[in-house]
Amino acid sequence: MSRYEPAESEELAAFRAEVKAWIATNQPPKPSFKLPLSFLEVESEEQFRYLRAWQRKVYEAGYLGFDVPKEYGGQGVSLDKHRVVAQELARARAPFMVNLIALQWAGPTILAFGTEEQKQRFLPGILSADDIWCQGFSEPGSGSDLASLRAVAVPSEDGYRVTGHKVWTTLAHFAKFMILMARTDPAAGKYAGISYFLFPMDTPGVTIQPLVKMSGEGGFNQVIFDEAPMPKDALLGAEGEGWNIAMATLMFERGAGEGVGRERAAGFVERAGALAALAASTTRDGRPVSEDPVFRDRAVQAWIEAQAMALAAARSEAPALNAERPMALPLMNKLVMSEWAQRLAELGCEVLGPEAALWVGDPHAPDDGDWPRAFMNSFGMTIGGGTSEILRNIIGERVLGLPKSK
Amino acid sequence: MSRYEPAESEELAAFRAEVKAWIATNQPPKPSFKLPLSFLEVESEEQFRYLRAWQRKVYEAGYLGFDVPKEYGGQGVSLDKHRVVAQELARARAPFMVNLIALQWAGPTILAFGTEEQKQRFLPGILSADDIWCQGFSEPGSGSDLASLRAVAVPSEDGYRVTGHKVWTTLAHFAKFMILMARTDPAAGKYAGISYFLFPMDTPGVTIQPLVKMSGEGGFNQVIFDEAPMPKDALLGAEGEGWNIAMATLMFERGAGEGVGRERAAGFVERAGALAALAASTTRDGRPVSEDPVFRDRAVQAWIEAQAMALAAARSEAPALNAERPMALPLMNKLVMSEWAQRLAELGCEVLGPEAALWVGDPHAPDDGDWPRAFMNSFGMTIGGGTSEILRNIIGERVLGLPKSK
Amino acid sequence: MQDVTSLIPPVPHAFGFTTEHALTRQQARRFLEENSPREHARALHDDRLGYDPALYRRVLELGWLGLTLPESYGGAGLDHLHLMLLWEELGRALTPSPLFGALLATHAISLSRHEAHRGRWLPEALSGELIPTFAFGEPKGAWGPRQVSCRAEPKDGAWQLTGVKAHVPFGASATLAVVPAVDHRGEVGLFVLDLPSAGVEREPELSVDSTRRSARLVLSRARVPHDRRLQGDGARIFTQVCTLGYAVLAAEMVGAGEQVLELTRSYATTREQFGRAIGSFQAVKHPIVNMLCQLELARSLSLGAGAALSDSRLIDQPEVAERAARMAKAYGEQMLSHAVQKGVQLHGGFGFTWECDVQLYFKRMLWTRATLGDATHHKAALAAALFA
Amino acid sequence: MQDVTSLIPPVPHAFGFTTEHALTRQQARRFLEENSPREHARALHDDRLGYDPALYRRVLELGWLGLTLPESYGGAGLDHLHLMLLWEELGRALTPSPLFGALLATHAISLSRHEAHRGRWLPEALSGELIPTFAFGEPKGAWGPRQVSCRAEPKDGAWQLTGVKAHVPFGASATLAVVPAVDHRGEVGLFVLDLPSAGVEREPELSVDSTRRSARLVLSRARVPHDRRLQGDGARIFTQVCTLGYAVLAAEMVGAGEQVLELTRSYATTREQFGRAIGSFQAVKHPIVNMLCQLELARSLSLGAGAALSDSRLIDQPEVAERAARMAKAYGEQMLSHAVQKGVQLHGGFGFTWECDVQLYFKRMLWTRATLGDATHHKAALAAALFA
Repeated sequence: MSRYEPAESEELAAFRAEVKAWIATNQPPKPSFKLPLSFLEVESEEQFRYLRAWQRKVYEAGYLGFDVPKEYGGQGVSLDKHRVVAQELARARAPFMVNLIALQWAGPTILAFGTEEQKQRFLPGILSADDIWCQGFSEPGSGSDLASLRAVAVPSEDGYRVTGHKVWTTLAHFAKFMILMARTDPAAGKYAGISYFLFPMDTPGVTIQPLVKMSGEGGFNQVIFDEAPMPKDALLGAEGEGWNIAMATLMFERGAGEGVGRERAAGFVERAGALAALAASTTRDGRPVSEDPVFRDRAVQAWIEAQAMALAAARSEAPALNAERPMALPLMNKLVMSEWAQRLAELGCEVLGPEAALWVGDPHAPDDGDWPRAFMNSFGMTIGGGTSEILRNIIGERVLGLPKSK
Repeated sequence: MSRYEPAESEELAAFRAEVKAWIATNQPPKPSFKLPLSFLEVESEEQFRYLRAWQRKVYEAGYLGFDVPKEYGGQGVSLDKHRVVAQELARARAPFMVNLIALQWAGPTILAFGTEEQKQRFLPGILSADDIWCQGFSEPGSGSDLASLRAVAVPSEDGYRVTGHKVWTTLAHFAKFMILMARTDPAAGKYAGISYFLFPMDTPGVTIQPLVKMSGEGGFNQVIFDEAPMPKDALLGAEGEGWNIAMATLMFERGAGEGVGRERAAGFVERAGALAALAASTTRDGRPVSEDPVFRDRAVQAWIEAQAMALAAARSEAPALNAERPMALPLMNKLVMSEWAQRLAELGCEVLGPEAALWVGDPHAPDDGDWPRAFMNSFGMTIGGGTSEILRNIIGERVLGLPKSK
Repeated sequence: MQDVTSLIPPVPHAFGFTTEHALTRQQARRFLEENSPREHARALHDDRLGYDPALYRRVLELGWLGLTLPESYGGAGLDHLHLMLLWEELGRALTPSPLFGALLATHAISLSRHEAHRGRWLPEALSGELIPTFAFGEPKGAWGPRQVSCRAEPKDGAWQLTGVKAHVPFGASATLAVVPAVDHRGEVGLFVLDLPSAGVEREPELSVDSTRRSARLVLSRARVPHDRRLQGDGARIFTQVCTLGYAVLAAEMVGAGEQVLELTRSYATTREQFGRAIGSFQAVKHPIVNMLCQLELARSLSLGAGAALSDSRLIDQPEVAERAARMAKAYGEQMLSHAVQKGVQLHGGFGFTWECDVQLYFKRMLWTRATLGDATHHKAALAAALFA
Repeated sequence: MQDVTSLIPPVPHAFGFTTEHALTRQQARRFLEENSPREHARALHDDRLGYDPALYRRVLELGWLGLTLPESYGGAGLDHLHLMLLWEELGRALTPSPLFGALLATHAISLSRHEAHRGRWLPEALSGELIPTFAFGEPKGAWGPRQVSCRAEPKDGAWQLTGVKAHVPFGASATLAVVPAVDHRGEVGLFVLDLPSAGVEREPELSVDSTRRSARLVLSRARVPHDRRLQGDGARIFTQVCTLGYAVLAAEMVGAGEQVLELTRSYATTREQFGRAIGSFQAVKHPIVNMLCQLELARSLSLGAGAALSDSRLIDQPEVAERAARMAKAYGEQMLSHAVQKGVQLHGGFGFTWECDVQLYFKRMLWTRATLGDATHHKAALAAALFA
């Protein structure tokens, strides 16, 4: 099998070697406890401490924040280096960055809409993982119909008081701040009355109740606000501009951030490889699964699609290649990737055959039950941050100009 | 491979033997011209004559009309015999019944809603194929939204005068009668103003223009009415009841007629077998396609689904097995079957590989190009008689009680 | 050309459904609604045993284990359509119980040519004196008569079993296991092993579906008296046990699919977004309709498998019923996999919580797909018939 | 573990897209919009030749056949990203022309080690003096270097070709064919055959896609002078020709998919039912969005194949570009098959008429799937790399 080694600039190749070596030396050993598969399921204090320490270490080594200018604690923007670090971390199967909501959603939003003071104040703590962030958008009655949210921020003498109920709040139990959507003008229209806040969580009037996922894991919560005070400068942008800012956050969440697509897609190609490896080491009907043509066909399908996503991410870098529909790739990213990841996880379970009946913690469960666990958790991605159904509406209307669904 | 021979009553077994023998003697030789794949594409006079003669012959032999009482020209109702005839005709690959719109849609509707005089008058000619029927429901602006139709039947001294425009009118160019939906009371509501007629086609003011299908075949038309006269007794049921009667016709069209499901599904099992045979006789990449596990997997899938449809048809006969959702099977019949047939035809094309590029008439085209032709024509079934999309609405609302789509 | 229609039996008119069948179904549904609501399954999630022995005794009193077994052994002597209807209800209720393993074990015993075997163990299993199970699986994904690596050696007038059995249903609490093993002549035998027993270590497994407990049995020269090997062709009996397993799992999946459809239908009818019930959106409505269509086809195949299993004309052609049962299991899995995934998805944020009942069926789907062969496996086996 | 990321090359930043590429695309689109609207393809449906020679000459003048060939032979010496962009436009316009066969043939000739071959036939093909084609297929579904059964025997200082070539693009009107045949040593050679020629019978085929004519060449000791066998490893050249074929067909399918998307989008925006544009129904909107997503992924793969074909670092590893091209063809087919089927369906009654343009792309899809291997074929080939 002929292999292809990418030719990189000398500088980048040297940087890659440096990163690789650093990871080899500094990657923490597997802990004695079970780690979550993603930032969405960080549940226990010990998981959190382990992951926070790792992010801090990567940051302190100078490998985090190549998408953030130096004046805000970043490394200065270099998407190439950003990509190299992401690739090498993925290849080493190093732990993920726990403060992802801050790094990929809240941070870019603050960078785009924050005052100079807000950027100075919030961005460094995001990179170092000193300040963990969570997201307060969804409410029990406002999921897909986000703009129907009812939480209110009522002006008070020294700021606002927040009353309301948020759900599916990942990392709320460890978060110092929340990006919060709340209504400042209930009399204004559905959208116009919404404002966007950088809400400090260590304040009275906030109750955090953990929720449990179908996999039995925690990591998300409901957060109830009862006249919780918030300073004036928690406001991001102007009052009443919250909907537009939130849409920007959702774009980042859905993978429109520069380089995010390439980073994620590179991980997908790796995962297609992991599936192939799993098949080679798993027996069914007395043969390696990797010899079964029906499975091979499906694994190759996943590989092709992963490759297509990686190439699509590269295409995003060439505006002229997307001039006719510039929003197509950014908006379809999350939809396509989350559904792919779901199929891949299911395919992993199918590879395992009888062994897929063994759950996390069983000593004989392949990969410690991570395949069925990943399959269950995959629904967090096809539902959270806009369901696949809602995304199809958005793409149909905003990218293709199809008439609004009534 | 062990085979299973169904044990039948002696009477039925004898009948089967008789039918089989009759077919063997009487089945007409393949004509020199190309026959259509279904009644939907009967285009030329020679095709029509050949097919009409065959239906008449079957009728005169006493093998048609086991679902019609004797007093209306039928054989007296015997669903078992009906099924036996259908099975044996399918096995012998005998030509189809050309007057299908009349036999399966118009006939049962007349039987259910007609006056005694209408039944006496119309049913015998349907069975003998003396009277060919077509259906005038759809209009250019009223496809899925059938109830928005605009054709009008205005009362005149001796009946009505029809003005309007119908499309996709299969067999109109050979038809003596049309089941026609037209508005008798434009002032009444969308549904209440519609009446149902048994319209005689040999009348002035009717213009028939042939349409061409994507396969290049004809068989359907548009029919334009310009104050075309129609007698009073062309009305079926009462004025304003047309919508309900039309819904009954559509139920028959979609396969809810007694025995129709079993008959069609039995044909599907045969077609899954034909696909398997095709694969066994086709080579790809130097091997019989039937040895390719990926194809085998897909062919077996089609076989299982055909078997499931056949069993579902049998279940339809046991009301107690469907008590909770009596309308589920009748309403899903056409949806499931038409989509299955489409996939099967596409699968046939895929089996053919490079040879699928050869079209009807090429001397080397396998099965004379019938696979790509069947694939193209299959859209007539997923669109005509209610698109798959409309059927999913109907099933969701009428069977599952889901709220109406707005 | 392959005459495909003769590979699978046509069913009798209206499936031969009688008022007796309606009674079986009604009795099962009522009993389970009253005694095994879904909270029952949830309550046993952390239970050591994983089922309620008192409920299991009542189930035995209702005759559900012996439904198709001869009356002479305490069975009800009914046809397999009854069995399919019962297991559909069990699948809907998700009732945790050792019934599945016990059904396979008693079916194996009922096929033994030795009257003493049947006469002894069947009444004991049907009365609950014994809780039997069947060890169809081994590690590394092996299961079924062609993948037995456990060995049975004759020693001092008894058999000594050595090997590992995996995924044994309720194997940690069962009191008897029918254990397939290859003897010194290379033939598969079915050995009736008391549990616990010297030379048998039982390691409870952590199952993805807590309502379906399982265990690993590590056998080290476990002793089985000579007269406790079932009489007859062990591989053939094993095959027939698997066929029954495919069929009841198919029926269970139909029941599970029915319940997921109902949960999702009901949520879509009541949950509002954008000022209207979400079920009015085609993006929600149409997938639910697809669930329904697949469900009704799966049910038809499941009932068809029941009819084939009881068809007396097929008594010497067990492979015909096997084909029908494989079809039902293969398609049932595809149906249920689609149903639970759409079920979770269409419940939105609530859908992937512990609280939403769809997850219980999601896990049952994963367990069932993993057990006795998945759709790909069965389709490959069916291809051998279609392309013979 | 298999290091999958190294099996396919990463692409350069922004695909190395330049203003020159933008120009190629713009020029092609404008020219085809003006000179090859879809009525052009329709008008040629019953034409004997199946293409417009005047238009083909203009296409040659624009340099489209020699886009990637060296300037010394009259080519433009551009990279393969240009080629992909051009063929996407050709696929959108459905332009009937012998360009596809000519491209494969000239590519084969350009790979001959014999300068005289290149220097003679390439300029003649690029100027239109010759209309070359490539005979990749044979009857019974055979195609490609491993399935050549046509024989080449040396006789009197020449080669005698015997066998049947099927599906030869525009084979009835081409004036030169590159014909693979197995020689007396069992090696695949590529023979340059004048058309018409003694010993060659040409039977026009009826193609499912009237814009892609084809013919069967029946060779009975057809004579090819000794010096008209391309120099080099014939099987290897044939393989590389196929790779180029996968890539341009993939690009074509992207263009076709783009047009089907636009036709369907536009119809859904204007056609009203129930008092509103049908595109506002999710049952219509969401499939169109799925078309878009698949189209953008297919386009990414197609451009990726173009980048790989021109990657100078891969010059000695043609199998890397081959993999990229196979991926593009496999996925492109799936995309287009979905697009044309949904395209017909969502156009309703109008959709299955001759009048609706979607049918033209439907037929192109059937032809393209049938040509140079379908998705299942290419995935099986890719599996050999993934599971190496």
